[in-house]
Amino acid sequence: MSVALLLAIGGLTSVGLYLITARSLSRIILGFSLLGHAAVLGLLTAGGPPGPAPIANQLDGAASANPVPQALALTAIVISFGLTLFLLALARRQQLLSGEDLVEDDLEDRRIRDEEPEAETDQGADAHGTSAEDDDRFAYDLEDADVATGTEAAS
Amino acid sequence: MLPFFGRTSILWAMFSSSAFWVIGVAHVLGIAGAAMLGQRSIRRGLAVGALAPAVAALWAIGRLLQDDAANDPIVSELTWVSGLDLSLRFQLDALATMMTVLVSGIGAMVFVYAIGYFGPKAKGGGRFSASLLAFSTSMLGLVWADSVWTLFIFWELTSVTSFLLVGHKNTDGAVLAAARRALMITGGGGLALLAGLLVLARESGTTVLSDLGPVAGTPAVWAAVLILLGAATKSAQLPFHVWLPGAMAAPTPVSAYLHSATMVKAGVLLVAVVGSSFADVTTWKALGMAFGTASMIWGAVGALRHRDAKLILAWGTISQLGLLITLLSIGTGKAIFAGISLLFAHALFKAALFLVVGEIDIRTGTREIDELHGLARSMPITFGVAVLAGLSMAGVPPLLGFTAKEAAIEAVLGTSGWERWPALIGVIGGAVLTVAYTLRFLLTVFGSTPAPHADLRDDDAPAVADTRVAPRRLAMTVPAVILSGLGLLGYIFIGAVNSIVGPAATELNEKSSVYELIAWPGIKLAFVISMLVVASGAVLGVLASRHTQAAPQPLGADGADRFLDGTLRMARHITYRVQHGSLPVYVATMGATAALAASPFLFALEADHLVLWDTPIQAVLALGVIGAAIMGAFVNSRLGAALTLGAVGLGVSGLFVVHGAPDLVLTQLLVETIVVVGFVVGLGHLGQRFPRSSNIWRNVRLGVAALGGIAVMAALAAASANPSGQPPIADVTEAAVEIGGGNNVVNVVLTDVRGLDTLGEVVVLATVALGILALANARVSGPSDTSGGSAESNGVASDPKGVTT
Amino acid sequence: MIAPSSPMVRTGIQVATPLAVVVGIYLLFAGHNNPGGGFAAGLVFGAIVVLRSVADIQQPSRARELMAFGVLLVVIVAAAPLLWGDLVLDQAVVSTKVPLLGKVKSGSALPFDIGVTAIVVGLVMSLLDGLGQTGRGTDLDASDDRTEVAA
Amino acid sequence: MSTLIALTILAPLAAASLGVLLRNRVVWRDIVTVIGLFASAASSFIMLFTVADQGSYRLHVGGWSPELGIELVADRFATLVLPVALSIILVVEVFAIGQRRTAWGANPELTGPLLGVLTSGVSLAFLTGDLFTLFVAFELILVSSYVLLTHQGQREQVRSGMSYVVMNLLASTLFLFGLAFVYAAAGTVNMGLLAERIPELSDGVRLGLGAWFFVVFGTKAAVFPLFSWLPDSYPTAPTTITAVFAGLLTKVGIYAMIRFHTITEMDALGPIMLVLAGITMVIGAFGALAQSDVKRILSFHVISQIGYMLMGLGLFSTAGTTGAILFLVHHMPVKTVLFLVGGLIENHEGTSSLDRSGGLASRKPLIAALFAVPALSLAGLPPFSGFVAKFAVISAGIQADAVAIVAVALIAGALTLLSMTKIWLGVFWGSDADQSDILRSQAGIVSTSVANRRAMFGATGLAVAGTLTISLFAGALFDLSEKAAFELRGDTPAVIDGAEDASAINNGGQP
Repeated sequence: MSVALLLAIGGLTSVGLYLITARSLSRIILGFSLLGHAAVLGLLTAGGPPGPAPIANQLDGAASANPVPQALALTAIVISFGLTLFLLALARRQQLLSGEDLVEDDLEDRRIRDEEPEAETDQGADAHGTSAEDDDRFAYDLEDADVATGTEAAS
Repeated sequence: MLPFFGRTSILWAMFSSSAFWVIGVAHVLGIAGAAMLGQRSIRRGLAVGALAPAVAALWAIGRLLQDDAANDPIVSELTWVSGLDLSLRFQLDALATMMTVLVSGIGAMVFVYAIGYFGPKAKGGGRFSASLLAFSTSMLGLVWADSVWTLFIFWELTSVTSFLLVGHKNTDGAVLAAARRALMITGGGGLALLAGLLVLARESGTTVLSDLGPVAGTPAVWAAVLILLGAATKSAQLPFHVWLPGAMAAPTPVSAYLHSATMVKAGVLLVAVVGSSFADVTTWKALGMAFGTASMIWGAVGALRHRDAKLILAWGTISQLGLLITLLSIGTGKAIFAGISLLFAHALFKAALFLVVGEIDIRTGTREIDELHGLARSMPITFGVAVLAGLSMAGVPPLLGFTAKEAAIEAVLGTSGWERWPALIGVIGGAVLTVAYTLRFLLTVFGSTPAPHADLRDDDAPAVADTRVAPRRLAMTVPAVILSGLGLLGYIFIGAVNSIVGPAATELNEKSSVYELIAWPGIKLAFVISMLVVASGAVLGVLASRHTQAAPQPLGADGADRFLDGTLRMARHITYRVQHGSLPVYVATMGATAALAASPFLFALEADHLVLWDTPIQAVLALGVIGAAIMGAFVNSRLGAALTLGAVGLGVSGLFVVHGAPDLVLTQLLVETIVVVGFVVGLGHLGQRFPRSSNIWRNVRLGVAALGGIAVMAALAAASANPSGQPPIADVTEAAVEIGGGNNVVNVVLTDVRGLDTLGEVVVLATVALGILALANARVSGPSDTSGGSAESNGVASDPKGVTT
Repeated sequence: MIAPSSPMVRTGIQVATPLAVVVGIYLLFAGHNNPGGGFAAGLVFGAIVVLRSVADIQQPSRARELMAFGVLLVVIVAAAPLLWGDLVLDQAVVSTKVPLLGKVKSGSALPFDIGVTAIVVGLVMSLLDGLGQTGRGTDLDASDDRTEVAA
Repeated sequence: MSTLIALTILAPLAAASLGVLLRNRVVWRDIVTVIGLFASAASSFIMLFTVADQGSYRLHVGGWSPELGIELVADRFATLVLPVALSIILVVEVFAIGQRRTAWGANPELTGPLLGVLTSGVSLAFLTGDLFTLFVAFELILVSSYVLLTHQGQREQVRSGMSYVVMNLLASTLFLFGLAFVYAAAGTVNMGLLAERIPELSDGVRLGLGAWFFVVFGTKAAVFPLFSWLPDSYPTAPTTITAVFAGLLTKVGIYAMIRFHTITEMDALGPIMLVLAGITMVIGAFGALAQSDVKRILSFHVISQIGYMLMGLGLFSTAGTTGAILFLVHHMPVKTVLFLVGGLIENHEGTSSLDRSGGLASRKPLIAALFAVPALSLAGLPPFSGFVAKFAVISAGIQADAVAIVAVALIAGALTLLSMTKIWLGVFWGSDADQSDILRSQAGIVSTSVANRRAMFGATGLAVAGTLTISLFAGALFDLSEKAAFELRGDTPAVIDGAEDASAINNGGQP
């Protein structure tokens, strides 16, 4: 097994993971593309070392590359292709609805969080103040300023 | 009995052998009938409901009269899940027959009583009659049960049906709280019971109640504690008693039936039935007595303090259940006999007293003893009933309660060892208080003494005048008269009672067979104690009826509700920690979990099979791919990102070429093109730059990303180190040409060998297309809001904070 | 949609169309023996559709029908062997001579691949709709209701 | 048998494509869809009886040997679970046809075909003996669920749809990686061969594979800490859709887990699974308690109940696996019914929020009755199927001396009961809030025709009857589950009826 390929797989995975933890759906789509590449390469690697293309009448008896993972990989590519397109359409939809392609938080979850009485009394602050503080603990926020300057929503 | 139904009559034998099922079916039909007829008129529903219990009661009495009960127990079994030993196994022995008489007999009378209790125009008649009969059926199943699981099944059913009955008037918030409290406490106890029974069944190797053998050791202690917990919750023992006073929110027929005569006895019965298995387990006896004596005293104190007549009775029930639990967990022959006798007597007098209170409530419009007085004149029959039942409860001769209490004191005096003194103090103390609260109740309600709080009443009637009452209703009076009269008749025909109670107690403990109830014991220690008890209790009672305390807080009920609400609060707290609602957090959690899951691979890492690269060009391509990917991650313009995506795709295609996968190359390039174009076209309306994220979160993301990459590399390296099987490359190639008829092996695999995968794959594509079309055709704001039922969430969603958090 | 419809581009696309169709057909038939296959062919056809649509030459329609047809074809190919008592997805191999391509040894794999192609083209068509969505689409629920009431 | 298997998988697909073609002919479209789903469900029932009678059946698709091609396995486990799952989809489709004209309905033009795709995916997932085909089946199920969830394109749905898609897409990607690992380690993706080859691997690789696939399947099954996508997405879909999701999707995950982890003998993962099972149960129950919306409460229950199935699996004993399988069989219909009743509530109250409804029991006692049965079953109260299932799992725990998890399971049971009373008190008892009249009129009950109502109530009633049937025949189902568990674990049963069947495996197709 080739270390170079392993590194490529690992690198793609890492970058892919980094991207899909973003809030922007277009970044997430990029991330999934990279992850898809990594998985496909992983399947190929798992099938064994490289070899001539598995086209029977051109082999002349030589052992070809393993065709099965190639077939699996093709299926995988096609499926992730389809899902990527779906995500694109969703992103487009989200942009249509909100002007951005950002993933929003679940409102019911937030409601439960905001109604959390202990959090309110702990901090002795008003409900909004506390929930904002709580959010900082999971600080993955997009700064409002950046949203404002960084986007020029067409709609 | 009747010649027609004589002992040797074939008809009787036929009926007896299949009676379980006949009666069971009659009950189920009765439920349906009551539900339907009760819709129109509650009286009709109740009348129909009374039929099945009446039949069951008559049959049981018939068996008693013919001594079938003791000599010829009927056993019947219906297997349900044989693999789990779950079956409906019933046995009608002497104890079960006695309980049937009580459950169905009192049940039938309560149905009749309810006809009077509810006016003819009461609503929800179908619901009420059906639930009441459903409860009666469950209770019957419970007393017939001869397998631990049958017992448990009906145990839980009584909890559920009683929930429905307690919450009959369900528009009132307090009623709802009471119903919830009752269900949760008894239901929780049911779960403890389940665990306890599981352990018991495993330890004793059988699930048949009548075959249970003695158990010992640590598991037995666990089983004892868990089963007692179950019994204590159901029988309202301290500190689980809090649901019972609340359950008085139920209509009075329900209280009379469930909360005095039958359901609360389930725990007592349980202690009696499985008690023999725990004869050698000290914990059983100690814990049972602790529950019992504490409840005995505290319940009686509660009864002395309350001013609502129904609550007085409810607290009295807690106290008397404590006495029963104490006696039955002592477990000697004498104690069992006394316990069963008292159980019998208690069912009669307590049900009668509840019926009296219900009648007072209906006819005067109040149950507050402060507002009631002089009812002895205006409700003479009710007064008679109350005196008979009350004195029986207080243990005054010539009533059944007296002999039963004699037996109890005898039994406690007969014990030896550590349990003697606590039991004695509990029983005597409880008995004194019982006499006291009984007298207080009788004196204030029926006597003409002005109530201590008379001056507080805003009633303009003269303080000493009797409470005005509505006319008598026959349906309410008759059952009460019968029940209280039985207390007197039982004393007179003590032999008949003995023939019911004796065999029943003997089923539980063979040593019980030598004891019997004695109408007039003569001047013995127990009698002396008993008379002293009555005397001192009487003094206390008279005093108590003249003085009054501040209205007691509903002790404990608050606590239970606080506990339940606290659970809800805790649930919120935990949920908000876990379910944060933010996708990036979820994704990161999942990535981290996956990386963690891959950690075992690290222990299997080997380097032997690794080479640096297959060809140098592979290494170059790999570096290029990584570089482009990293650029893509940090580039801030969308177009740039799309371009790097294309570059990565090209590099990966190159790697495919190196690996000998031309089909992949072709497909990859085409796919890549479409995706990049789609990306640019579809998201072209968006800003050119990505919004930036804050630094703390970026570090977490970087960490997860790094871990994930390492995990995947380690996993692949480790997995390929020592494969346990080799892919059949040559076979596939050969088969592709010969069977599949194609030279491009990959294509043959796709369309033929693994054609099913491809079929699935293209259906995925078609479905995606449908989805995209649907999105394209959906209006931005449709007429319907289906957002989890909360209409306002759409409004909130436009709040920009929805994005920023 | 963004429409870079300069006359040059349009002409170029008009000219390229038949060429791409030929390439697509080649890929479809060659797949069994050489790299290619229904998926690749579908994407090539799809690319033509995209280009023609972008250049405003022709707007695609009937994507749903195309896909439904594709799925039906694929399912029939999969199920057909059952009719003559074989197993699901059993292959029938036939050799035919196709002009320009020479001898093609193929069988039920070919209709299978055609089905795949149809679906992929349908997908690409729908993508055009999906990315160009305006949010003013007709509400399907409502229209359906009307049909139902009328029926 | 081969025909039956093909029919189960392909008939709904054919119906789906015809449904798309016929999209403007409403009646025909519905008829075709129902026929397709019915054909699938019916053949799965025939398979159940055939397999129970004659033993498991292996179909080599296209006649290729398992080394090379795809194998479909109609074994006792698959054929036991499949009919239940497929009947659910059929019932929901009927409900959906009834519900379409109200505001709460899903787009009927799409639900039919998509449910067809979903059915096909579920059949394939249950029947496949090939790990990669399982991946494809998962994708079929997921992609149809993505579309079902988002097809109305409303803001809330798109938001939750994004969470749902992204989480599941990541899980799918992890699945692909897992396939790569498996292929690297064992050179095959056929599960029968994996059952032989994975136990031969070194401990590290073996456990690594087990844990990795635990994460993959655990995400689909919504196991702690991978469940977060579920409660955020399910409630936003139209009720019919949620009913299918709740009944099926997570169960496919747990199904895959039961199959994969038992045949590859991952016993060493047992303790971890038990810990996670306990946390899942409790967190799910707590989550349910924290909610104030019927659909959200029910969604969290899905998670909690997954914990019980995981507990059964994690015990890695035949009794435990039996319990898990029985729980699976019981849970699917019960959960679906509860959501369908949720749909009825929505239709009548105009909301599924607890705070804004009340007193439904007196207005619509039938809905109350339809709710009570599955709710009690879910809470594990006898004599309903939930009791038997929970009992089986818990007694397996007692047998294995796993005291801690049994205690947790019992406590979670109490919490479940509490949250069911919460719904009961909030919706069925209490006084009706003033708003509900307005909401009700908005909900468009007025426009619901009698025929539509009949379809909805009929479907729900049928499903309730189904759960009661499961309760009634719990004994037979337990026996079937036990045989399935024996077969999965490869144990030799000591004394079990028809034990010889378990070993008799008919080979379909030439190797």
